[in-house]
Amino acid sequence: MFEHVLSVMIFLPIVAGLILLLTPAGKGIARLTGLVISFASLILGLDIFFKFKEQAALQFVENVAWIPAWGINYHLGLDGISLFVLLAGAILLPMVYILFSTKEKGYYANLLIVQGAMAGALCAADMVLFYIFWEIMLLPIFFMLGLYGGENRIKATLKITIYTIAGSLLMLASIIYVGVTYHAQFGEWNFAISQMSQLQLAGPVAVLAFFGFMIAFAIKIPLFPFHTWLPDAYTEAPTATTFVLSAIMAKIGVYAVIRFVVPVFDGEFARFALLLAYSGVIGMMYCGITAIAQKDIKRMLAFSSASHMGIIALGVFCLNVQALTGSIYQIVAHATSTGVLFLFVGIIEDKMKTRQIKDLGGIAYKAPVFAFFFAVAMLASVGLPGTSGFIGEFLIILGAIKFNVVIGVLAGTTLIIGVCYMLWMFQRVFFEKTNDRTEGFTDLSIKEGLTFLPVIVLIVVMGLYPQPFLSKIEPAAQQLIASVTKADSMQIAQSTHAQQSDGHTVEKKN
Amino acid sequence: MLTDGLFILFTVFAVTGAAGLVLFKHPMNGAMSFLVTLISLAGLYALLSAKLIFAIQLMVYAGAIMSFIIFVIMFLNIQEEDLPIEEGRFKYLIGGVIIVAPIGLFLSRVIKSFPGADAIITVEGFGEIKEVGLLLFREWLLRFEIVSILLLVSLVGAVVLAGTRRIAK
Amino acid sequence: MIQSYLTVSILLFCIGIVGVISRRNVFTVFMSIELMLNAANLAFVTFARLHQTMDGHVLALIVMAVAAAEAGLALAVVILLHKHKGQLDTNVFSLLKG
Amino acid sequence: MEHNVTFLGYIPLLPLIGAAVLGFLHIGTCNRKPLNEKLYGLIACVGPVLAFVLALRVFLTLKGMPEEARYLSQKAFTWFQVGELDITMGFLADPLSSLMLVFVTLIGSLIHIYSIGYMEGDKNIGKFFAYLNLFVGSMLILVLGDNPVVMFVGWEGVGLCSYLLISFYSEETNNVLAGNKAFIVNRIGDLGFVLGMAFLFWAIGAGGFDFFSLKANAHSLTPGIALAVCLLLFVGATGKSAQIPLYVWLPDAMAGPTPVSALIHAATMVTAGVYMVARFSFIYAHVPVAGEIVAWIGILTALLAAIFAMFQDDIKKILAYSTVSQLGYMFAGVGVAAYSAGIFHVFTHAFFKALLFLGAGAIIYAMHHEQNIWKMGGLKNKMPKTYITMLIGALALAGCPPFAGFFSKDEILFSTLATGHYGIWAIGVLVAGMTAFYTFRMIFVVFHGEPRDQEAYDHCHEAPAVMTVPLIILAVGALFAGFLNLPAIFGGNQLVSHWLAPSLVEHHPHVSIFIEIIAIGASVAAFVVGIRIAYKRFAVGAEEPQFSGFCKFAYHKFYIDELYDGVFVQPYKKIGNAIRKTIEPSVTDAPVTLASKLYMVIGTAFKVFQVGYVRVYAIYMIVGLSLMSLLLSQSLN
Repeated sequence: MFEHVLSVMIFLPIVAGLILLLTPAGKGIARLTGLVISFASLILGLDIFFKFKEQAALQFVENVAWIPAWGINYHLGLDGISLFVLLAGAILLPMVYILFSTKEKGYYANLLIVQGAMAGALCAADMVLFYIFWEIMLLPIFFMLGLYGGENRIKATLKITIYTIAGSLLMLASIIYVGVTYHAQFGEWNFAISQMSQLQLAGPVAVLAFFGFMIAFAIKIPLFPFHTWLPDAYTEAPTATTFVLSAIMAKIGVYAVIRFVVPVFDGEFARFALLLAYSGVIGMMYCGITAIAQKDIKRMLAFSSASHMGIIALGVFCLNVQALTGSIYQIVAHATSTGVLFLFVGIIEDKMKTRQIKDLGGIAYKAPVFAFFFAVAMLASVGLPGTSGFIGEFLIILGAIKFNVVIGVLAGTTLIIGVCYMLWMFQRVFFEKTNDRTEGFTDLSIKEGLTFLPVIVLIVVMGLYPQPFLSKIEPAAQQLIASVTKADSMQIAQSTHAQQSDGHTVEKKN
Repeated sequence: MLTDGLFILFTVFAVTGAAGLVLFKHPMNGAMSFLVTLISLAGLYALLSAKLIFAIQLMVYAGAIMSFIIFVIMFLNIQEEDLPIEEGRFKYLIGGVIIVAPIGLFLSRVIKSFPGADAIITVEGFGEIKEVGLLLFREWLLRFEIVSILLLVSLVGAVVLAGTRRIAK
Repeated sequence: MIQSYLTVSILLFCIGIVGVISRRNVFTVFMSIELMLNAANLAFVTFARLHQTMDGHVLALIVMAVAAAEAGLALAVVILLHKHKGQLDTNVFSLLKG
Repeated sequence: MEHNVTFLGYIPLLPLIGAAVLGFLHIGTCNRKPLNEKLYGLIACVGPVLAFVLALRVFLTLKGMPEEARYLSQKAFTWFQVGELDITMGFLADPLSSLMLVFVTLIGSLIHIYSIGYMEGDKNIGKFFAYLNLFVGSMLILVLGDNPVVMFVGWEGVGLCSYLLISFYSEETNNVLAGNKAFIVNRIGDLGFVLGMAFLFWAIGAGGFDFFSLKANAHSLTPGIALAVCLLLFVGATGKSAQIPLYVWLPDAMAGPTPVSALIHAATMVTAGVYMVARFSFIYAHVPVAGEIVAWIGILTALLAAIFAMFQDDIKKILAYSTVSQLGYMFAGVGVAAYSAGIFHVFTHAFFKALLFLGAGAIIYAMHHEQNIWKMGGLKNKMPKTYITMLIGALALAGCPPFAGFFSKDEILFSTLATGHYGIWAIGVLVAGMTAFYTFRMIFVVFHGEPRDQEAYDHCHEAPAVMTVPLIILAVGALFAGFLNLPAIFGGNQLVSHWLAPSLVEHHPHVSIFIEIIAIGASVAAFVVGIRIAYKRFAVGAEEPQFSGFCKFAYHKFYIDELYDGVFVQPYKKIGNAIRKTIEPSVTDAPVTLASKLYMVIGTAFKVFQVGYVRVYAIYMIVGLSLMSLLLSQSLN
């Protein structure tokens, strides 16, 4: 269609959001603007999806010099990995504007800005550009959480601020280190990600820089033990913010690991993969077990989300193409299922004025459509075959077994842990007897039903016919794995005479 | 030799006056002592061939500002019992001297690096009203105007601060 | 010669500092500040002589104007404080306490 | 003969479409004006019946093929393909799956018809039939899957339906809890299945992951991996087929409507584990140790469940434990590599156990949802058709020759004896006696003697034809199904075993006829002894007994449910609560709390300097200047 499609996807929402904030527009206009622009993004996203070729290389590239003295470029591009995260956001965000029609102007404006910034972070092919979008992405979240959140919003905002700022600064330091190293090795300034894989990084500083990146992304994902901001933030944030945080922003953390850490720090990544994998799998189990004890549905879903993010991150750390592909697939699957679940909880909260599980019950009799949709999303989230959740989880477990048997078996327990808390919650909210409060629960209106229907259908379609998606992901995943295993074998070759006992190197069975 | 003699004279007066300012308990005495310093400084300016500054120092500083200060002191009609009780005044002063001494020593060591010789005046009309005026209104015009705004602001500020009660009535 | 004038300037300046930090009488403190300004003026004029330019004189003029403005404001504040507290002790005014 | 066909996919698809249609109709109308119940029943029956017709077609097509090339397959589409992993959504019909196919669709159809009568008047009948159709579809996917992953889809699908149907009466907390229990326990098994698949894939999956390729490559498995795969898959089987230690969900699953218990929890779903082990016989045949473990766990489950069944007083619970016990037999059979015997028992068991459950359903229906056998009695006069059919079922279950159960059970016991597993055989014979005992305890208490609850007895009536006709059809099956695999000693030629032979990897040991006679004699003797004790104790005027000692212990099922609750469930919840109450706020929050505390401490420390006197601030400044001067003087020289 036209060549600056990515820039349009980034800046259309940002500019619209800023204009809304600066002008005295009313709520209605703000919502309408958001709706129109998010639909425009959706159409652009679908257009990109269908034009996307099944290759590993970056596509839709835009590259303009920005700060030439430092080699910083306005460099955008998409590959199979970022495409799906971008698409998930484009598909899911219009729902927010349709479903939540009575919010403040700033709510919609911030949502627009965050949408554009997320697209920017996903498309950025330059580290500095990525960092800038990464930071912009956080600002609207602070405002939405701090202004429109629940009772303990200030505490939650403070917590997320401390955490993410700490992470961001570490990442900035690491970016600068990488840039300086590039300058030292190649004699010119450059921050393009594609160039960084040529770097020879070694020594303790490289390890520090690696952990700088990893901690920043681990906070965002969030990986155990950096997850503590998540329950508070997810619970206190207004529904749309929780939705954005869980469905897309957390995924950008995983995406960033794949995009930045894996190619640049291939050696370090392979060395610490086992440690990180344990972190992912322990986080999965820990958050899953914690979820069962929660009394608030939203908080329970927050822990559930963290639990799933642990398994998604694990897929990245397993260093094989099945797990990595599964991980990226699961990103989209989880975005749809958990995102929709958070929206459902938002609807329950709007209707019942409570999120406490004990105050609910018997909703299924009053609202069969709602219960059916909720059940489909829930089953996708627990990975039932035939829904989108299964493909990703299966591939990740398969890859994890290859990577390390213990990790694989532990990762498999997600099958059990997930159903425990989900079914118990479903029982207490949707089954059992109705009470005075839920007696008045009304089913989804036709508008709401039609809003959710495409996503529910997508969940099932992605479970039954995932191949069109997988074939777009796989080439990029293959390329990444090839680069890591190459570095890995190089490292092994180097360490043959020096130290054989480096237990962190990947255990290979094939 | 006359200039040297005058220099020593003015210096002694200036320093003594300054010391008096710090040492006298009553501000009125201090103000009088400070006046001596200001006049001596005017003398020093004259010795440095700064004719305009000499005049302004005498008229504006020693004349206007000091009389303003003295006027306020007298206006407040300060009695002995109104004064703050400064029991250990001299102890504090000695402490102050000890703290400040390194600064003075350091600065005096810096000065040693300057040329010690008498700077002979080569510029035509150095320090004359006309020359300084030309400089002031040509190269320093903008800053001069800013100072005038500052004065205006302080005027308004003073009125607002000190005149609150009257305006309120 | 230049060194001698600068030495005088330093001496006056240091006396000014001592006055500011060891006295509690508002007027004395205020006049000590004026003393420091004058010491600076002397340095300006001395350097003007050293460099054979009259910019130092202009600066001295400006300093005097600022001193006048400061005197106007500061005395207004002193009057106000005296009205409020009936005191001239700087230790009475501790609004900045954390 | 062409192997690739296009109609296999329709077999599961038809019930699934039925489920979708019913589901939409139900959701669309349930809170407004409900549709006619008969309409739901009619739509529901279409899918399974058509599937049955197709299944027969498959069966006949296979029959017309040469014995060694009997298979049909359909590769619908590439499901997912990543790296060397290539999973096709494909279906496979070979003798093994065609046998399963025929009886699943047959019994499924019968139970659908029966349900029209049983579920009459329930306002959620649409939902019920939707789930039931979904179940049949999933079960057919399980049976037809041409690779383990497709099989797993059905595997989990039937688990989901089981959950939905157990908690069908979802207003009662206990029913939903039973459903949760079933799903979660099944999930534990599914973990084993997934892990088994993963191991299998990384060992030999690169050459193709469908059953044909796996069978061809099975010889290259190392013994260790093969054992691991077998045991992990068997964990899956114990979950689905209710074996030790994961059998606990099945008795609770009786909370669902009775047709569900008959279809899912007796005839079809629970036998999926046996089917799966038979399906993977090409691996199990390589690892005798795995077979030993399977057989021992099977026979111990059979013993344990039989003990429990002897002391139950809920008619459905008796049948549930009996199912667990019979499943144990089947595993004992497949464990000693007598796969066709195990599958044959699956086949016959489906008839007589479905018959017994449906009969029990008819009684419960007639007694207005009374399930305690000690509230019944003398019902044979009121419900003669039910009585006769249930008696046939009971005789088949108890192993009375020449009913179906006798031949299949005897085949298993004979195989254990023939392969030298005397311990298993001895327990098997013991369990056969116990089976006869508890089955006839139930029959005598329910149908014979005097009515114990006169009022209920008076209101009791025979079930309508829509319920009794399926009973009669199943009774015919229970009577004659056994003859399909008549062993040579009775002049038969083991039709089923020969039919299944191409799908399985098994060796028939040649043993003397003497051993065969011993096996048959012991089985018959056990049956006679069991039924005799039951007759003596319960035929006339037995009252609800009070248990003590071991009996009480067995009546409470050895407190195993309580044990699991105490060892797994409660600690799990406790850990969760502990994390929520203590670890989350105090441990993982520590970095944030510490950071804020640190700032507070530093702030408070610096607050000391903020005395508020401007003079003091000036002093700070001057002191700093002074120190700087000192420092700078050093460098001035």
